Amino acid sequence: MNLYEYEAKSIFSQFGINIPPGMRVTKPEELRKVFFGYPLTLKCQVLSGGRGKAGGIKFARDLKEGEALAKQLLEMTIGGSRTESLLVEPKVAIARELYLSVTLDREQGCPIFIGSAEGGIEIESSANVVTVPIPYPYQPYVARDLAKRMGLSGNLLSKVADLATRLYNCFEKMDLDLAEVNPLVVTEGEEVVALDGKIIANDDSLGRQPYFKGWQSKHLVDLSDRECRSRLMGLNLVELDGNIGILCNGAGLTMATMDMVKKFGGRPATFLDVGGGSDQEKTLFALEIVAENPNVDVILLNILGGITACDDVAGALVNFMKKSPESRLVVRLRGNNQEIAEKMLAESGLKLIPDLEPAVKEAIEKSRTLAGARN
Amino acid sequence: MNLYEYEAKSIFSQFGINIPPGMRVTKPEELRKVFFGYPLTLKCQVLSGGRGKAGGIKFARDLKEGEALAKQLLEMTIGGSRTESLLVEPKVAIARELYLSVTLDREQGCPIFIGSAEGGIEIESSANVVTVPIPYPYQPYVARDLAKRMGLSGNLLSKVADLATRLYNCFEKMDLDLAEVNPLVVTEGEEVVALDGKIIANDDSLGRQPYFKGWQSKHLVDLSDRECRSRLMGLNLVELDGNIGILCNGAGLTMATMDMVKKFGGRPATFLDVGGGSDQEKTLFALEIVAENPNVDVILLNILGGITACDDVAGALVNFMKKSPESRLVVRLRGNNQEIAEKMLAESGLKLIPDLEPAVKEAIEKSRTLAGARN
Amino acid sequence: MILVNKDTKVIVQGATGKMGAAHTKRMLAYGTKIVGGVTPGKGGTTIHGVPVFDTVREAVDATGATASVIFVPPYLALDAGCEAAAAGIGLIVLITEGIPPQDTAKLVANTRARDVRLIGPNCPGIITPGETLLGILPGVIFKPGPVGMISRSGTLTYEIALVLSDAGHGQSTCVGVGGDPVKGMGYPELLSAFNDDPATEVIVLIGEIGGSAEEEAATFISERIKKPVVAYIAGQTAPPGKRMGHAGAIISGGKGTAESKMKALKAAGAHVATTPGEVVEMVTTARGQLLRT
Amino acid sequence: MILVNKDTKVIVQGATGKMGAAHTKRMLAYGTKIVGGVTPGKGGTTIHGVPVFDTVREAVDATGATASVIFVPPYLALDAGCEAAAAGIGLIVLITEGIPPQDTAKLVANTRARDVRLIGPNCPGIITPGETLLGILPGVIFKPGPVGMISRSGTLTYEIALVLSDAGHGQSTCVGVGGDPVKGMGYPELLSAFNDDPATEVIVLIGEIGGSAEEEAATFISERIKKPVVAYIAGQTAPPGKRMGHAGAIISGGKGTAESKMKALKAAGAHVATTPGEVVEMVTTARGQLLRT
Repeated sequence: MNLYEYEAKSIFSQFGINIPPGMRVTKPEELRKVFFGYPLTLKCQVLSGGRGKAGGIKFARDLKEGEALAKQLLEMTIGGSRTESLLVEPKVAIARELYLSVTLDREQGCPIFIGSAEGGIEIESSANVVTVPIPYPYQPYVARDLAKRMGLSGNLLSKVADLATRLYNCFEKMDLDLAEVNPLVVTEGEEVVALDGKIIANDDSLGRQPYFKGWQSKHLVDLSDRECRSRLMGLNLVELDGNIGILCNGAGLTMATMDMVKKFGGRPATFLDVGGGSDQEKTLFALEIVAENPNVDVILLNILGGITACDDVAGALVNFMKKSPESRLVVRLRGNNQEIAEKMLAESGLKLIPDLEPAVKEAIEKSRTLAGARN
Repeated sequence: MNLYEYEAKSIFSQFGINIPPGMRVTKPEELRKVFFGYPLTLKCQVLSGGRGKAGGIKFARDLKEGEALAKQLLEMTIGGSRTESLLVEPKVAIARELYLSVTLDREQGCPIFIGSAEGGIEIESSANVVTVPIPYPYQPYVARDLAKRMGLSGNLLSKVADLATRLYNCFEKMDLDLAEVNPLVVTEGEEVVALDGKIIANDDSLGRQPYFKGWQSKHLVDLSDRECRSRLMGLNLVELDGNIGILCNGAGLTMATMDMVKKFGGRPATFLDVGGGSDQEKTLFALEIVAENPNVDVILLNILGGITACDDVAGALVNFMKKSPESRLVVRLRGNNQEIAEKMLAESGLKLIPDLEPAVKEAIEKSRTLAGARN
Repeated sequence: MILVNKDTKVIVQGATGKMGAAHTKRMLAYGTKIVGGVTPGKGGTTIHGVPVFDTVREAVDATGATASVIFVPPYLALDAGCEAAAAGIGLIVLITEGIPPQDTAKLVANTRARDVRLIGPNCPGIITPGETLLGILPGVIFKPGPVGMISRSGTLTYEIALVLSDAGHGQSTCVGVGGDPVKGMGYPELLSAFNDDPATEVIVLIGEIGGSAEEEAATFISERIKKPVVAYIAGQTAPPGKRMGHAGAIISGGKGTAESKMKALKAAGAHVATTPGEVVEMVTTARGQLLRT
Repeated sequence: MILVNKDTKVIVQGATGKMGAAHTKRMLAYGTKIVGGVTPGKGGTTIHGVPVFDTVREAVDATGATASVIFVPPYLALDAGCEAAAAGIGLIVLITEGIPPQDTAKLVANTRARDVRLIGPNCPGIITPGETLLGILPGVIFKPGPVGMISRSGTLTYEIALVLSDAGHGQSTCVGVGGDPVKGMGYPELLSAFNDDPATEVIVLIGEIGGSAEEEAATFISERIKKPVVAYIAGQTAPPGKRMGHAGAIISGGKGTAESKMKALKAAGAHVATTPGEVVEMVTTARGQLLRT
C-alpha cells in the first residue's frame, strides 16, 4: 500500500524524524489558514512518481499567487493518479541534499539501508549509491556504517545515522516494504530534515497494524475499479488490452498461460490469479469480474487442482453459467476430484479440455470467431 | 528497585495480563468506595517478603469487619517494612495455583522462565520447579515449552503460555530484574489470573525507563536513612553492628577489608564502596556519612588507586578534617598521584599507611582504645 | 533424489487446522512418514491416526522427526519456524502464504545461523515421486524418474511435471521454493544438490519475473553445474510495474524482466524454453544426448 | 600469558571521552599497541597521537586491530559491543559499569554466536605485565612472573597483585572478569587458558559472594586443571540479602555464600586463603613445591 507524502511524513514524525512544518490543503481558500510564512512550497499529493518533472510542485511568494497555484495543482492528474490534496510547507533553505531509504533486499534476504550523498535522484540510476545490509536484531552502529560509507563526517555523520536508525525503527515497527526520504536535506542551519517522504506499507501485514486499519481502499486509486474490487476480495487482477480473459490458480501458471496465449497469436485481456485453495464463492466472483470487462470475448479458465478441488470450481461454473452463456467459456480443469467435476459439468454441455496447450489454442480460435462476430 | 504489589499489578495489566479488580486504600473509611462485592481480601502493601505468614493478608465478610481489619493492617510493620497502604480485592474462587516468573540467570547469562505447577510457594525450596532459558530475540514457543514442562495441557497450556509471553514482554520492555506471579491462579471459571505480583526494576536501567521516573526515593524504605541517602548519591552503603567504619574503593576490596577487620578481631560498622573513579565531593560525602553513624569510633579508609587519583582522595580528607578530628582516621592510600597526596596530607599530620594488613590492625587497635575511652 | 526420501520422519505444525489436516491426510496417503502433528493445546489427541503434540520439542523427542511441514497462519509462522529450528528440526517446509516479509527475513536469519534448511514460504513443498511428499503438491501428477525440478511457482510446476510425466520424463525430486521475494533455500543450493545427486540426469529450472535470482543462478550454472539445465521463465509478456500474483513477481525499475533472465540463462549454457511444451522437447533432447555420450 | 601480548593491536571505543582519553594515555604509556580510537563524528582527529575513526569497521580496516577496549556510556555499550563483534574484533574488553544486565545478556548472545571473546562488563580489564595492558589496571603494581590471576573484583585484584609482586611473585596475565551477574568469559575458559599457558605456574582465583560461579569453577578445577590453584573469596563476613557493592555480590535464598564457595574449592583441591596475606603464603608454598617436584 502506497502512502501519500503527508501520511508518510506524519509517520516519520512519530518516530522522531525531523520534517518541515506542513499543512494539508484540499481547497485553495484553506491557504489563508497557513500558520507559517511565505514563500511556500505547494506539492500535489499523488501516489504516482515523477511529480516534480510533471510540474506537481510549485512555489508561491504570497497568498494571491498561492491560491492561483493551488487551484491549478488541485486539478492535476499525474501519471494517471488524481491529486488527492496539496501539502503546503515553507520553502526550506537547503545546504545539501542526500538520499536515504530502508527496504527488504530479496537477494540477501534481509533489510538494507540505501544511502547516497546525492539527493532528489532516481536511485535506480544513480552511481553514488551505497547499501548496507541490516542484521537482526538491529543495533545503531549499522546506521553509522551507512553514514560513513555515504562519505559523511563530523556532526552530520551522527545526525544522519540517528535519523537512519529512526527510519529503520519506523520500517520495522510499521511493517513497511519501503521507507524512503528523498531528498533528505541538510538545511543552512545544519538541521537534517526529511523534505520528501515515501512509504509503502506491506499488504500482508496490514492485519496486524492497527494504525493502517481501514486505509486500504482509499489507497488503491492507481488501480482500475475492477482491479480494486478484486484486491479487496483478496484476488490479484491485472487488466491488459486484449480480448481473452485469463483466470488460473497460481501466479506462475497464470503468467505461463498468458505467455502462451500471446505466443500462439491471441491477446490477453486479464491476468487473474484466483490463488491456491480458493473457494466456490471466490471463483464465481472471479468469473464475474472477468466477464464484466467489455473487452473480454472469451474466458479461458485454467485450473490445475493442487489445493483447489475441481468440484468446487465446477460448482462456481454451474452458478456462473446460470447468468452467462457457456459459449464464451474455454475450461481446462484437472486435478483433485476431477471426475466429480466432469459429472457436474456434463449436464451443462460444457466441454472440459484436459491439456493446457489445446485449451489455449481453442480459446484463441474462439476469440477470433467472437471478435469477428462482434465487428 | 522493589515495587509494591499494586504497582506491579498495574504494570502487568498494561501488558495484557489478567489481574483481579482492585483498589488501593490508605484509610479504613476508603473501604466504603469499594466498587466490588464482599467478601474482600485486604493485603498489606510492603516491600518485604513473608507477608502472608506475618498476618498481612485478611479476609472481610462485610464493611464493618473490613474497616476494623483495615485499621489493624495499616498499622502493621512486616519484616522491618511499614505498611504503605492496603490493596483490596474481591476474594477469588481458586481452582488451582501455579508459579511463574522471569529473571536473569547469571550462570547461563540469559533470561529464564521459572515455572511450577504448585503456586504460593517459596520457589527456592520447591521441588516442582522447571526453568527454561529464553533465547534472544524472543519467540512465544519458549513460553509453550515452559507450560508443557510445567505439566499443563489443553486450553490451560495455551492460556499460561500466553500469559508467560506477556510477562516476558513486560520484563524486557521495562528492564526488570524480576517479574513474578505467585500465585498465578486458575479460577473456577478457568480464567488465568495474577493473584499476587512482584516486580524488581533494574536500578541501572531506571535512567531509560520514563515510567519509573522519580520512583526511586519512595522505594528505598527497607534501607536505613543513611543507606538511602548514599544510594541516591550513587554510593553503596551497608550498615553493620560494629564500631569500625570501613570505606574503600571497589566492592571486592571493601569486602576483603571488612573480612580482615573481623578476622583480626575488630567489628565493622559500615561497608561503604565509594566506587571507582569517585570524585572529591563524593569521597567527602562518604566520609561524612560514615562519621555520622554514632556507633563509629574509627574510620578506616582504604584506597588503592586505579581509576581513583590519590590526590582527589587527599583533597576530600583535607576538607573532612576541617570538621572532624584526624584522630579517628586510619588511612591506607596507594596508587596514582600518591606522592602529591602524601604532600597534601603531610601538613595535617595525618599518617598514611601504605599496606593494608598493618592499616587494618592499626584501626582495630585504635577502635579498642576509643571504645574504651567512650565507656 | 535430494533433501528427502521415504525414510524422512516428518511432523506437521498446524496439523489440526483445516488445511493442515487435509494435507496431512494426503501426505499420509502418498506414503510420507508423518510421525506427529503439533498444535498447542491439542497434545494427546490424534489426527488421521497421527499423535498430536503441544510443542515441536516434545514431538521431536518422542518421534525423532527431522523435517517439519508448517501450515500455521501467517502471523504465527515466524514463531513456528523458530520453534522447529530450536527443537533440532533440520528441514523446514513452510507452506503458509501471506507471511509479512520482515518475519520471513527474521526466520531466514534464524535458520541460517543454525544451519537449518528452509524451503518457502508460500511454496508447494517438496516431492520425491514414489517415496515421499512434504507439502501440497498433487502426488498423482509426479512420476519417478531422472528430472530434478526447482521452481518459484506452485501450479506451474504441476503443469510442467504433468507434461514431463506424460512424455515419460519422471522426476527425481521437485522443490517449490516459493513465490515470495524473501525466502529460504534458493536456486544455487538446490542446483548444487541436484548436480551431486546420482539419480538426477537433467535439471529443470522454472523461474518467473522479478528480482535477479535467475541471473544469479545463471552465473552459478556456468561456473558449477555439469548436468544439462532446461529453464523456463514465466511472465514473458507481463507488463512492467504490476505485481503478477506472487509478491515477488514484479518488474520494477526495468529490472527483473523475463528477457534478462532468459538471456542470462542462455549465455550460461542452459536450454531456455518459451512454453511448457518446449520444456518437454528440450528435456527429451538433453536426455537423448546423454544417452549418446 | 593468555589472551593478549605486546603485539596485540588494540582500539579504544569511546577514546575521546574523559575516562577513555585518560586510560588511552595510560595504556600507551604502558606500551600497549593502541592503533586507533573510535568516536562517531570525531573521525579524522587524533587523541594522544592515535588516529580516531568514526566506526570500528573503518578502524579495523585501517589498522588490523584484533582487540577493543570499550569505555562508552552504559546505555551505548550493547551497540558498541555488537559493532566491534560485527567488524571482526576477536577480543572485547568492556570496562563500562552500570550496563542494564539485559543489554549484557544480549551482547553475550551476540558474541557467543560469533565466537568473539568478551571480558566484562564492569571490569578492570587485562594485563600481561611488561607486555600490554587493556583496561584500567594500575600497571605499576603488576610485575612479570608465573602467577595467572582471574578475578571478579578490580581493586582487590590490585591489592593481591601488590602483595604478590612485593613477595616476588610476578604475574603472567591478570584478567578481571567483572562484578556483574551476567558477563562474558568466566572462570572455566580462563582456568583452561592458564592451564595450557606455559608461562603460568600457579593460578590465583579471586572470587566473591553471589551466584555459583566459584562452585562451578571448583568442579572444573577438579576435573580439568593440573596446575595448583590458590583461591580467595571476598565477603566471608557479608550479611545475607545485602548487595555488597557489585551488582552480582549478594547472598540470596541462602545461596552464594563465601562458605559454600570455599568449601567447594577446598574439596576440588584448591588452596583456599582467608586474607590476601595468606594468598601470598600459599603461592609461595605452591611454587616451592613445584620447584621440588
